[in-house]
Amino acid sequence: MKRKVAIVGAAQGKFGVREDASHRELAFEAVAGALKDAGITLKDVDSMVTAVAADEFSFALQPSAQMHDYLEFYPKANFRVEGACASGSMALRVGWMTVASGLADVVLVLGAEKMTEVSTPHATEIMGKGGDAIWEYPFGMSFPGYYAMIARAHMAAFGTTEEHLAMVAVKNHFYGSQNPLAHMPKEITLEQALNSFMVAYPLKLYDCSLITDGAAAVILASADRAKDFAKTPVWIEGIGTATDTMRIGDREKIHTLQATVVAAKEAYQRAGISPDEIDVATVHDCFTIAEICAYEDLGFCPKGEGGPFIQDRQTYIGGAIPVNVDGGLKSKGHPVGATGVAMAVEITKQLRGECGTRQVPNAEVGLTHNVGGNGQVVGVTIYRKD
Amino acid sequence: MKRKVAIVGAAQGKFGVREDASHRELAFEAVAGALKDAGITLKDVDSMVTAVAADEFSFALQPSAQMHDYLEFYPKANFRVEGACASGSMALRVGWMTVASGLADVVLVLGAEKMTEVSTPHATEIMGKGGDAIWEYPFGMSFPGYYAMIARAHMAAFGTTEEHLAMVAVKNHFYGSQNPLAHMPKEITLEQALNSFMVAYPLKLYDCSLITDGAAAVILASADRAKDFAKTPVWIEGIGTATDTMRIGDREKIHTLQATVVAAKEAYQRAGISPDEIDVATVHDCFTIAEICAYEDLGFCPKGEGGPFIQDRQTYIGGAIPVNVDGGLKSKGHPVGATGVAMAVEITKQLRGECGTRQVPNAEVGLTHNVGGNGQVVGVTIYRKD
Amino acid sequence: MEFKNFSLFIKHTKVGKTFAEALESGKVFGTQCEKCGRTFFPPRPECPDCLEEEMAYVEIPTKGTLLTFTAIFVPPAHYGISPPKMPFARVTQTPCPVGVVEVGNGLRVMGWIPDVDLKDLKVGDPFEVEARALRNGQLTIVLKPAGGNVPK
Amino acid sequence: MEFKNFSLFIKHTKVGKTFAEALESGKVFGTQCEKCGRTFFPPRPECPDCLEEEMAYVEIPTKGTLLTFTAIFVPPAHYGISPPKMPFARVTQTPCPVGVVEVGNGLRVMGWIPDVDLKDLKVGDPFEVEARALRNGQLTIVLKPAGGNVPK
Ligand SMILES: [Zn+2]
Ligand SMILES: [Zn+2]
Repeated sequence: MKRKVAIVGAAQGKFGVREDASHRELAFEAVAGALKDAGITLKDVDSMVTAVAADEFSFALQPSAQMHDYLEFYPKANFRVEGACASGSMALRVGWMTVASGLADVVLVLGAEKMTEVSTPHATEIMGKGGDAIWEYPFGMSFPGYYAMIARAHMAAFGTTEEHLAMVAVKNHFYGSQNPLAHMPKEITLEQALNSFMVAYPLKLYDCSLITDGAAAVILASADRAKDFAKTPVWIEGIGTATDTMRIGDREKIHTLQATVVAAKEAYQRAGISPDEIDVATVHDCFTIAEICAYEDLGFCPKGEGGPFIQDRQTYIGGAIPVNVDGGLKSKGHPVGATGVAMAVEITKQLRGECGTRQVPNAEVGLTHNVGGNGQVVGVTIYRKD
Repeated sequence: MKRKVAIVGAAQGKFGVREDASHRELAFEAVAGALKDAGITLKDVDSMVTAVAADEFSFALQPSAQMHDYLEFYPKANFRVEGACASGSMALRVGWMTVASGLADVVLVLGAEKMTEVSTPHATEIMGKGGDAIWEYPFGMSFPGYYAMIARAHMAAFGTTEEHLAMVAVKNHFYGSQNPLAHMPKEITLEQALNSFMVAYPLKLYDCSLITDGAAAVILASADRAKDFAKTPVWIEGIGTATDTMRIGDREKIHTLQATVVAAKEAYQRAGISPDEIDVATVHDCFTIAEICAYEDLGFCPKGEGGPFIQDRQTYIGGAIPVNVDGGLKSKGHPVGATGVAMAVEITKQLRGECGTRQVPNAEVGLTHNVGGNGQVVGVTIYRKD
Repeated sequence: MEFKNFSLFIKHTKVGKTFAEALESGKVFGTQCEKCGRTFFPPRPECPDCLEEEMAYVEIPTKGTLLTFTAIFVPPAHYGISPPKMPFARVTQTPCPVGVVEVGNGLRVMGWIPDVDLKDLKVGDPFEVEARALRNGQLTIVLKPAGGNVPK
Repeated sequence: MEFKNFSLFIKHTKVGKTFAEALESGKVFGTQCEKCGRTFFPPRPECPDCLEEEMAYVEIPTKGTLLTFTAIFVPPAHYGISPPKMPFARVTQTPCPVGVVEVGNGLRVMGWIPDVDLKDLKVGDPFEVEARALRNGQLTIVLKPAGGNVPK
């Protein structure tokens, strides 16, 4: 029934505090890069999907219209897909469906967010409303606050330590320092991480991802068309999507992102593989605790052993499974609507062997894991080199 | 390649200034109605898509998460689709793709907007940013303002009059008065319309749709499953989606919604029919001029003859093609994210023959036309009774 | 008082008035489905299992255990402080911890944890839930260590 | 001056500084692709046809015709008036019309139409585009009937 779908073009723009560029200008950089990567122009693209997380960041009722206008993609189809910080993966899912359902053969999936036009307290409010605006935001909950609650529960249940969290930050900054498109491409020490200022107890500055501007784009094609492009296709083998309760307190196990567990199960099943067959993964490390939960909830290590797993350097290149060797959200940055698409770009480039000093040798199967809010929606996608 | 997709359940909640209910409570009413209509529970639904137009109306970063949480639909998939006032039709498109691609067999498509928590000037700002926030909003442009510019261009090109516009309002209020779920279910006279206060020259109060709270839901099923439900399936025969420039001034012909022309052509082609085969239509009358443009751009009458077309009562029941006999956005109300889904509900009920005094006799083929912003994205969908 | 005294943003909800009035009178209300008996917190006017609006307001249990907590040092717009007006001065806000308590029946309640040092909080500790009307008109929920002497 | 003096919300864009400075000095800038020669208004730093950032700033033509117009009697938050403080009083704002002028090369320019009665405006009339710095610091664009004596 389903048609096979490949990624045939991929690019990420420079992430950072991009005071030099508007939302649409950031998008243009990424799309131009993806088109050049695929060796095509927009005339060859049939349809488009745009991921943007927040109207309030972009001062737009319909941010996707800015994009198809600025690219002069009209009159072809485009609209916005949103799943908070998982918007990019939801757009990838819709792009995949567009090809798989036969509506189009070549589809552009764009993710872009411009987060620094607003003040930091306002950005903190916008992200805080990623929780329940009625029943949680009145208690002053911020985005780091939700993950702090996950961290506290994880620590109580499994003995995870602040050092374990800091080790994730050190790894991701180590790899981010090798990624010229990263927001903060610099190494940090364990001491720096542990001594940084408190954001939401017990999460400190270096446990948190950044407020970042940026964009990323991929071009999808049907199996019939995938050979027509410049680069080797990377196939989307399995997509999983799952949801969880709005309120963090309502979850049976606060230390587990159940939507990750369910989405991963679906993705593995559709791809017909198990977690130990993954060669390289990008997981949603919006906070260091989130990466530790991801190790466990994706099945890379048993539940509760995420702390020792990073301590043993199992997620460095050369370990059991290299994770976030692009720097992750932590060091590469987290322009929320772009993040899921940027993960797909990284895995595409890893499977093609284009990642230089941070290339995972002989990577053939990759995984992206993208979380919306504090787990309300999760997308897991599995990719394989042709 | 494609799987056939049917609507097997449909419901709209009461539209209006719903100060009694929250966004999620409005959604619940519509979903409970659609489930009862289909004779199923949420356990029978595999996947969900939520249309909400504006974060700023709902004070939420991820309004769709409120919905799957409140319905306890987790851990099954749900995310948000947005195309401004066409969000509902874009969600219907994604719901269709979810079934057609084989990802799921039974899909809930929800549209909901809660517009009256914010003040009217703030609502006017939010909708005004449906135009270009950088290059148009600084000139004080409001949503009625954009359509006023379309009206002025239409009048200059074709001699369309303020009376023609008012006739659309009179028709839609006539039918809306027969729709108990309408926001303003009362008849108006031509004089009332012509003498109402100016909103954006030449559009007056009764040329404008309302600021409305409301929700609507449909349940889609694959052909294999469509027979399992309580009601006769209504088949989605063709979907068309197209876009246009962000800025109204950039369009070659300001009096034409080119995205409607292109989306309609695609929908007619996919359904294999021509405009004169449509028995009943809901078109996007966010303003009276928009309905006149829709007559023309959908091919119900030649370009420029929309004014005389309503003057001749061709869009009343008994005319060439009954349009918006549910009251339209004008009288039924326009909760922006819900509108496209509510249109699909109306056509489903018309094709089933459930519309009482405003039933179009022997309706077998229906059309919905849903515009985002002032034409930046348009969805046209064609339906046929089993 | 209005629901907005509790919710900050939202005025309109079917359960707001009753919930706010209960908070004002010192009670935390949930709802219970009159068909299937299931209880809900936060309160809601319809049962997602029965798809019906036959609900009664009930006081939720107040005794439970602390599931998790935090304290937000970098708060969102509504709870931040302004920069100091005095040159070279520094302003520091000590945040009030926030936690989630499980009170039985699967009900979880978020609330402020005033007058307790962050370092003294432990997941699993016995806690009590209490409605509270603040002097500034805000209605809210506080969580107190069980048996502790927390001044009002 | 900053681009935000023109744009209200947006500070960050590759073309903002040059565009705002041009407005301040009485010029309306577009951009032109150095590869294919296509001109753009609003200005943009890259050509969507060539996918390159090789653009030069150019003054756009200022003479053209009025394509459409309106006047917004119910304005959005930024342009509304406050309710009167005097009891029983009424406050009325007469809005300034807004229009779109085509200046050739397919370029369309939105701007205010000050000091002209709404009833005197006609689609197709000859118009001129002018940069304007307002007393309150706002930078904007005005559209003037060609040959008309519109006071500054
Ligand atoms: Zn029940
Ligand atoms: Zn060029």
